[in-house]
Amino acid sequence: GSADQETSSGGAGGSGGSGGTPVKLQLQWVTQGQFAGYFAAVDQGFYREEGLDVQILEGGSDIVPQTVLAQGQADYAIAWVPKALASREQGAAITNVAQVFQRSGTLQVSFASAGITDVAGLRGKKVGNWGFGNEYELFAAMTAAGLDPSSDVVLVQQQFDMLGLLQGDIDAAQAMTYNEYAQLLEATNPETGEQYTAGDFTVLDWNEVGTAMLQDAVWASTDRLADTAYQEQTVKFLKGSIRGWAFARDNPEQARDIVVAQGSTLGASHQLWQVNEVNKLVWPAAGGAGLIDEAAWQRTVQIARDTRNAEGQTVITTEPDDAAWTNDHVQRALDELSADGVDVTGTGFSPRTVTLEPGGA
Amino acid sequence: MTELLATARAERAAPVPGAPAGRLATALRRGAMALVGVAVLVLVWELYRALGPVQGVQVGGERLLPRADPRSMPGVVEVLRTLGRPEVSLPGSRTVGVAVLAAAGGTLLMAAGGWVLGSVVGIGLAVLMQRFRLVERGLLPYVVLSQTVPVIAIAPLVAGWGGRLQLTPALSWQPWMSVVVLSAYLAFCPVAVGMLRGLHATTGIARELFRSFAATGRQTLLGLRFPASLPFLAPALRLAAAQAVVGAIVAEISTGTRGGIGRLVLQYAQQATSAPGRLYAAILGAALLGLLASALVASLVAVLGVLVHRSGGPR
Amino acid sequence: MTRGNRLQVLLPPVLVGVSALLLWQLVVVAGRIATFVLPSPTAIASALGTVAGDVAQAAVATGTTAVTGLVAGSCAGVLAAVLAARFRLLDEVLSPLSAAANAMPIIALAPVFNAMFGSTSPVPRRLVVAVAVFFPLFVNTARGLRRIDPVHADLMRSLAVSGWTVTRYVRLPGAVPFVFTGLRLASSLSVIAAVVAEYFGGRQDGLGSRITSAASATAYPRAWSYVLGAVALGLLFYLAALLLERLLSPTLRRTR
Amino acid sequence: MTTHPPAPAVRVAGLHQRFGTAHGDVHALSGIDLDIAPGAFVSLIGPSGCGKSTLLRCIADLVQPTAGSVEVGGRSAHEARLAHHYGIAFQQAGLLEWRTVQRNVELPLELHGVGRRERAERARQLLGLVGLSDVARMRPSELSGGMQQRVAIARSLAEEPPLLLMDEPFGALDEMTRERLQAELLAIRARTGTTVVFVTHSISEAVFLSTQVVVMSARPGRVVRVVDVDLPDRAEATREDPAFFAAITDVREALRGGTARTPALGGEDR
Amino acid sequence: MTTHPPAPAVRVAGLHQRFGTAHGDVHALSGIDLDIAPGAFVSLIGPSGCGKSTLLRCIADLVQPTAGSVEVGGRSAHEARLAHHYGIAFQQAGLLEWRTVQRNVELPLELHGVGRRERAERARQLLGLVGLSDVARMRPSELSGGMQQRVAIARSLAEEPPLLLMDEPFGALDEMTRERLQAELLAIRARTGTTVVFVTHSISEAVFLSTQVVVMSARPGRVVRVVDVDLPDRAEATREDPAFFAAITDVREALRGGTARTPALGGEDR
Ligand SMILES: Nc1ncnc2c1ncn2[C@@H]1O[C@H](COP(=O)(O)OP(=O)(O)OP(=O)(O)O)[C@@H](O)[C@H]1O
Ligand SMILES: Nc1ncnc2c1ncn2[C@@H]1O[C@H](COP(=O)(O)OP(=O)(O)OP(=O)(O)O)[C@@H](O)[C@H]1O
Ligand SMILES: Cc1ncc(C[n+]2csc(CCO)c2C)c(N)n1
Ligand SMILES: [Mg+2]
Ligand SMILES: [Mg+2]
Repeated sequence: GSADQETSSGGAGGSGGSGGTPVKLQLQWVTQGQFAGYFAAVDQGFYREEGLDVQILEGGSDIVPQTVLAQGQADYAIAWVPKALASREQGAAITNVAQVFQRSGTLQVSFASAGITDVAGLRGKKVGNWGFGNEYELFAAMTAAGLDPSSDVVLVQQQFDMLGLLQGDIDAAQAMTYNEYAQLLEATNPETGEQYTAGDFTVLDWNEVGTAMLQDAVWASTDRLADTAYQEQTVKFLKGSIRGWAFARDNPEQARDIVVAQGSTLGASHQLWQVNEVNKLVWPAAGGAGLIDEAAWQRTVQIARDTRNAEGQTVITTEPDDAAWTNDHVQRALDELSADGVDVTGTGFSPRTVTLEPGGA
Repeated sequence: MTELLATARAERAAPVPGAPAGRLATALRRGAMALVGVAVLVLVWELYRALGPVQGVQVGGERLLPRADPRSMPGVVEVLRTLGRPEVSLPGSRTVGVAVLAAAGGTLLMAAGGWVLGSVVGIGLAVLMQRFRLVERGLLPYVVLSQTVPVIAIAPLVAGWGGRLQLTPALSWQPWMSVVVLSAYLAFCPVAVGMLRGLHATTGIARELFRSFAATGRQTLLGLRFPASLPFLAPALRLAAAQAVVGAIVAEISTGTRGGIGRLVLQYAQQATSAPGRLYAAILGAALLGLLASALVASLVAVLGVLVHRSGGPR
Repeated sequence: MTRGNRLQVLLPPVLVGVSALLLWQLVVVAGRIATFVLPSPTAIASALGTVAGDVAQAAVATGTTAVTGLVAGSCAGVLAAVLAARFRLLDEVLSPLSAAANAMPIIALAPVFNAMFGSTSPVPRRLVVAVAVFFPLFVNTARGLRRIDPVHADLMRSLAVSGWTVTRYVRLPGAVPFVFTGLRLASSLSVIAAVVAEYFGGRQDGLGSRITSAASATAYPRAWSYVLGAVALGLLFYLAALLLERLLSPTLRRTR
Repeated sequence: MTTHPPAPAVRVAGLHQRFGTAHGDVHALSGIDLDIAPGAFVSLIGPSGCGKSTLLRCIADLVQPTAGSVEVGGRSAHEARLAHHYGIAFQQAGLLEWRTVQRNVELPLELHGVGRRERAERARQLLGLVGLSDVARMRPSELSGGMQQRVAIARSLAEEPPLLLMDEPFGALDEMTRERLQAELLAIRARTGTTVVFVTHSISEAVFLSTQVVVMSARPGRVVRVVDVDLPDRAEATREDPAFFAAITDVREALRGGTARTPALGGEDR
Repeated sequence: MTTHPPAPAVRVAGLHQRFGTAHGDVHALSGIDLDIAPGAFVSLIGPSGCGKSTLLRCIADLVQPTAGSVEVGGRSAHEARLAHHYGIAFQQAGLLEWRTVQRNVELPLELHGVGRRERAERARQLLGLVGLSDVARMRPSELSGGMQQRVAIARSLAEEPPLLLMDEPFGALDEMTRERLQAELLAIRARTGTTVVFVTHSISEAVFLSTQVVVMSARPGRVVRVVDVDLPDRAEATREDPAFFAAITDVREALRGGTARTPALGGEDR
């Protein structure tokens, strides 16, 4: 297939095609289970039912979703809160309208044999991270534990894969629960010839350490939010998205298939694992999916202001203004969905137990 | 000073370009030797895998010879096998090999666009720099330095501003166009530098001759400098082809554009923990793609050369 | 070089640079372009002011990678070209291989070298740089070595010398301008390769990781400060190559 | 109203030429004054390295004199060049390797907009003149040294210019060919009245061809003497004419005088 | 036991040379037979493009003859070349631009392992011989055409080889310098007994210098006649010797005979 064909079909992201208000959603990475809810909403026609024709734009390593949004090339963007706050400081007028992931999905993983059971155990170790703004939870945790990130550990650039950890180049590696951690469990232990098990590793979970920062959220244009039509559209968009996420919660296999059909090449069991893990980040949502928890927000802002990285930089330098987030729209969406009988809290959600096949197949 | 004439004479010793049989034989021989090269590489790889130390060789704390374990250096057979496996373990999935081929095709198209654009810009700049000494002084350092600005710094600009362009009412900016532009960004430099060198590579006598004819700048350019630059332009275009491929791949990753080998590398790299063979398969695809691009440009240049030669013009 | 001469050489690039900066500033200010799209030169300058020390430190780290790779890759490239010019068989085997290596994006090579040599080692990055600079030197040197004035070929033959002696006395001196064309290209290439190689592994102490870290925090003025560091490093390398060229080929001035 | 003498074809006044080299300046020409009448055939002769080529290149506006002025056909050398006032044949042939012999001869015509048919016809005729009809389609590098030089001569004649500048054009030719081409050159001049400035190191050639022989001294090049040659016409018999021998002796003597020092050693200015 | 006559310095037998070009073959030399005695001074003369340079290059083992054999000093041309049996000066100077003039002259000595001091001394001496002492440190491109040629001559003499091959070495020199260098060449030959093969297009030069003049015909080059020149010694006075004029006439006639067709038109073989 020629390049333009594939991009446009990929860019179409399953756009309904039938009329509707055109809406563009910018993702922060390529198509994968992390974004299952949005793909499911398109696939299941949830957006169409709201009168929206949603086109999903994939991300790349240098695509910054929130600036794409701020430049007006997308109507909504999925972005991590600290990075989006940084962009706000640089003048990107964007507002968090729904905190889809209520929890952080980032881990620091090491071999159990290395004995890194707490953050202090990182002292003197080779600590891997991706950079790309994913390192602040780690730095906050180290700072809290009395380690100086720039001198007490060796910071190592980590690749997309986990070979560094497996080959012993890195002592503690960064991993998303829904992706890289699964890669570890899909890999074969050369000593036993069997797959690795969770028992082979110890993990530092920032949610438990207390330095978790808010991740995937839906961001909207602050300026356009003054406009009632855009407000309406935002509510509709959030309704469709939350229904999508509810669908992914209730039908993870189907959600997996939808993502695969969109061109993800990750293995089937891996994708299912990913959808399942992402569900854990969304559900249960006490006040309803997407509702921004003020405490979590404040913690994120605090860490973003106080934590210095290896260069001595913080993510943001001042308290974000009030326009940085609002629950108005997501609340309306939740209310309307509840009225329609959609379970928006997932109180009864219990994750599956996904068995990872070798290589994620 | 006699450089130009000298090449011309030296190249006369080579087989006359007019003879088709000779050309075919040379092409065949070249292809065969390339295969020999690949075979040697494969052999060295496999031998090292079989005999090399699993933890490599460290000298003074730095590993100077690589590790030989299967995760670091997957076997050639394993990589080839990967090509035949389905990409996703769902029915109807295409094989990795097909995916690599399709992606290579996609990148080739975008790289071709970048090559053409970059070459045109590069030649234009070179002509400008040759015509105006001051422009050369002012611009040449920046042409070279432009290549030290990483794509990460300009990708958001290109993707961002491109995204706002409405080329025609029917055609808006497509993501692949960003890739083409970024690919051209890497391709134009060798062309500009090589072409400029070629435009300067005239003998003093020839330049004076044209001066004595009171030839206009354009006439000197077309009648003297252009023909004289051809021996320099040809390799520059080949370098540019390789750079265009690199640029296209980097830009695909950078902008997340689908349909090319860069995107595939990105995807497969994320799976490298458990299936390192896939990454190698994609890399193999990238390497072959680069070769193909260089070879295509080389044959294009050769064909043009023969055509021009037939017409009694520059060779 | 006389003083006026030096001014003639230095002034145009400085003028171009200054006017480009002015234009940039004008576009950003007049076009009200947000910092997260394109920071203005003044914004970059003020960011640079606060991180200058760090830029320098990072530039040293990246520069070390680049120099090692550049030296290794250039030597290998010239050597390979010399060998290829001597043995046709080697030429036919090496040329397509080096073309393939050249067409290999760093993005594809870095993970492989990281896997092979360990992602925390500096070796993979240096190898990436070496591979990146190999091709321009190989191609250009080979080109220069092949161009021999027939009279010179006759002369050497008449003096009953062949092979290495011809290489040393005629081919290599004749190829010097070509080697330097390659080196000029390679000098900036080595910097970019070193920067990009940092995205994939190794210690996070260089310009590459700083650029990504700043860019991902949308701190574009800071990111551009580090980009400037890379450009300055590139300039330094380029000038070093030029200087070397002047030192080693005094006759070049007239033939340009 | 007074009648003016006709403007000289070439007027060189107070010409100085220095070249900067890594080892100091080279003073190539020093205070050259020279008037060349229209229709004259002037030969420049002098020891190797005395600046003959340099002087010719100044007239052709190919180098800027360090000091002094050059007028050609009543205008500045620069304007004359732009007006296609002269044709030139260099010491080295300077053929373009990527053109066939014929297309090398056509080059000036092509550049000045002469149609394809006409210039092909003219090139064929000129190649016949220099005895190279059968190599028209070959490449310069396939010719011997003398053949290349003849192609360059043909090229310089292509436009029948009012002024012909020739730098040792017959240097690489055998005596037969040389004599034939000398005759052709004289015939062309007789027919078209063209002015010729001709560099040679053959005294007899200079005398045989010229109306004036300009004798130059070793570096820094100066005009030592201008020998007027007064021969009724130029034919084979001329070479036995006593006036011919007298002129040869004059030139030889002037040359000896000008090269009392070892030839080409002009060290005093370095 | 019988005594053999001394082996010829150069023996060419049945030599043919063809060049393939894009437009068919060029037959450059046809059936050349030539014996050159040790110590002889042989000039090759003939119309431009007749194959003089080609013949010299065959003797120097720089081109492989299409047919026939070349022996030099009793061995094959190939072995002779490897034994550094000859020195050669080409039609184009062929200097190395990246070496100074002096180091260009030193080149053969350097290549053949002569020590630094000794070769510098020899180069200085040779540069003095050709009148270029003061440009020893300059670069070739800073010299005039004739100066470059003199450097090339000095280089060919550097090793005092048993055989000297020279292709129009004095072509770009003024008459004074030429005569001086002719005298030097004769002196060198008298001193060292070297054999010289010399290409020229000057009949008088050929006759003045040579013991034999080989007259060649236009392409395909053949030997038309070998004119023996029997002059007691070579000095200024020789140029007025009747034997000198007789030989000139002989050569001229041989040349006319050989070039009954238009010069250099050897079209029949194409
Ligand atoms: N580009 C240059 N740089 C330095 N010196 C030069 C340059 N061109 C010429 N010269 C010097 O100027 C002097 C005159 O050179 P020119 O070529 O005019 O001599 P010429 O009379 O033509 O000699 P010949 O008869 O040998 O051709 C020489 O000494 C030469 O070294
Ligand atoms: N490499 C070549 N390819 C094709 N033809 C050639 C080549 N070299 C020489 N010739 C041809 O061979 C013939 C003899 O050339 P050569 O150079 O020996 O002539 P020459 O006698 O030295 O002439 P001149 O006095 O003009 O130097 C010429 O017709 C020339 O065109
Ligand atoms: C160039 C680039 N490389 C790696 C990451 C790491 N990373 C952090 S979150 C995320 C998506 C979910 O896995 C990924 C891949 C990145 N952001 N950008
Ligand atoms: Mg001259
Ligand atoms: Mg010749």
